[in-house]
Amino acid sequence: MTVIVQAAPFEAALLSGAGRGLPGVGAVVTFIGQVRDTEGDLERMEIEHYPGMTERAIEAMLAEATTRWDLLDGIVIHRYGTLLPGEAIMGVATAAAHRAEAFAAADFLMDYLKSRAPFWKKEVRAGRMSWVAAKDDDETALRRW
Amino acid sequence: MTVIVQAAPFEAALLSGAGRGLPGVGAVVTFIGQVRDTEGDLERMEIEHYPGMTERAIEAMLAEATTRWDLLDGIVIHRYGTLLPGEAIMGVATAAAHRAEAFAAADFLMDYLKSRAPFWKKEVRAGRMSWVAAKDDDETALRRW
Amino acid sequence: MIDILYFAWVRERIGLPKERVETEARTVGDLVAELSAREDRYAAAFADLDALRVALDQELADFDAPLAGVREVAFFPPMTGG
Amino acid sequence: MIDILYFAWVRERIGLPKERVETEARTVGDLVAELSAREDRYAAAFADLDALRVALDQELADFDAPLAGVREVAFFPPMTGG
Repeated sequence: MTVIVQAAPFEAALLSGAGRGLPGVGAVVTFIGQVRDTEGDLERMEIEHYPGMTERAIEAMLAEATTRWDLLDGIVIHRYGTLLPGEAIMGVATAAAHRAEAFAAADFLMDYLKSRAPFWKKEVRAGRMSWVAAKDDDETALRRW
Repeated sequence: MTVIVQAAPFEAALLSGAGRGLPGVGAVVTFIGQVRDTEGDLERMEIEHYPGMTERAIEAMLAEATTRWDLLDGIVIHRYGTLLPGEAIMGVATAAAHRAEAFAAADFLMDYLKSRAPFWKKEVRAGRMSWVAAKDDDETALRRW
Repeated sequence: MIDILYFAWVRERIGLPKERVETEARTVGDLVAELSAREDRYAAAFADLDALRVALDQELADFDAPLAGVREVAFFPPMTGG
Repeated sequence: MIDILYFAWVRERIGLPKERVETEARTVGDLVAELSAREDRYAAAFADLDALRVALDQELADFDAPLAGVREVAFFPPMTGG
């Protein structure tokens, strides 16, 4: 299991390497979330986090996912700092014997990262900054698990 | 949209590049299925396919997924021929504005690839060959969609 | 003339991957009956139609589908891709 | 002595990321009341507790949680990771 919290960009290859060399792995799912510019006016995104708590929170999620879905490997990478449109914000990878487990665990991790990992996003559009509001949906999503 | 059917191994980077450069992409999901050797006696897997129909069937699935989940990009790679334990058999990538769409489309494509793409797997264990039987579950899974 | 393709254990049981046949069969079912009557290996391969799938011109079809205009018929077991 | 950390707009509203305070507050709620009484910027930041979350020693907690033994309290809006 690997947790990486960094300002620098990351390589997608880091995620697809999940479970490499483990003979029981039949399925590897990766997810990458990236900065969208739907309105065409997004200059950048600034992500703040809570060093220390971030790593602890993500490690706890990964441990929970590992137990619930028998993960053979799991990776979470999340960036902070300044990100430009098109850049990858974060990534998750899960490796399991079967597809259903790998998919469910990745989905679970994403739901938890959205509203239980201490990151806060701010968008800068046309020079104006605004904090991204949490969605009620994000909280509702946790009840699935 | 990209469909690749080949005997040669493929790079995971091919999948994670889905949707690259498209400003509307917020989520990229990839799935890689690989040869498992649970019993420790699998020598190799031999995959047969129906050239022509394979590509048509996969293109139809991708077109369906694209419409249903507003995919911005989709990639399916499937190998045939001889594969050794640990080798990647196939991969799927989906790129969409949001996470839920990318996950659902990848899941859908996997379900359809399992029982609607003309591939047949044969396992060679201790020198003995046997065709992998389709699971009733695979057929049931299609009813989800 | 129609091309008939066999895959996986159907191919192995019949002993060839492809053949071209002259047939008057109106449906897939008729064609199966015609082939089964030919030789034991065909009868063995087609013994349990529930264990078989058929594609007409590379599209999945039913065993009661008509063969009019069809150029390529393929018989195979349930697919195991993914 | 307790360390108090502020993040995102809570940090911006209060105007600092971290401070160390001497407090007798028994619960998070007591601490919030104490800080809010200090200055308007605190009162403004803590005006709507539904819009806030609190972590005690880096674990999410409730506003009625006791502070006994806690070394680090953090206040922030709902998280927007992922």
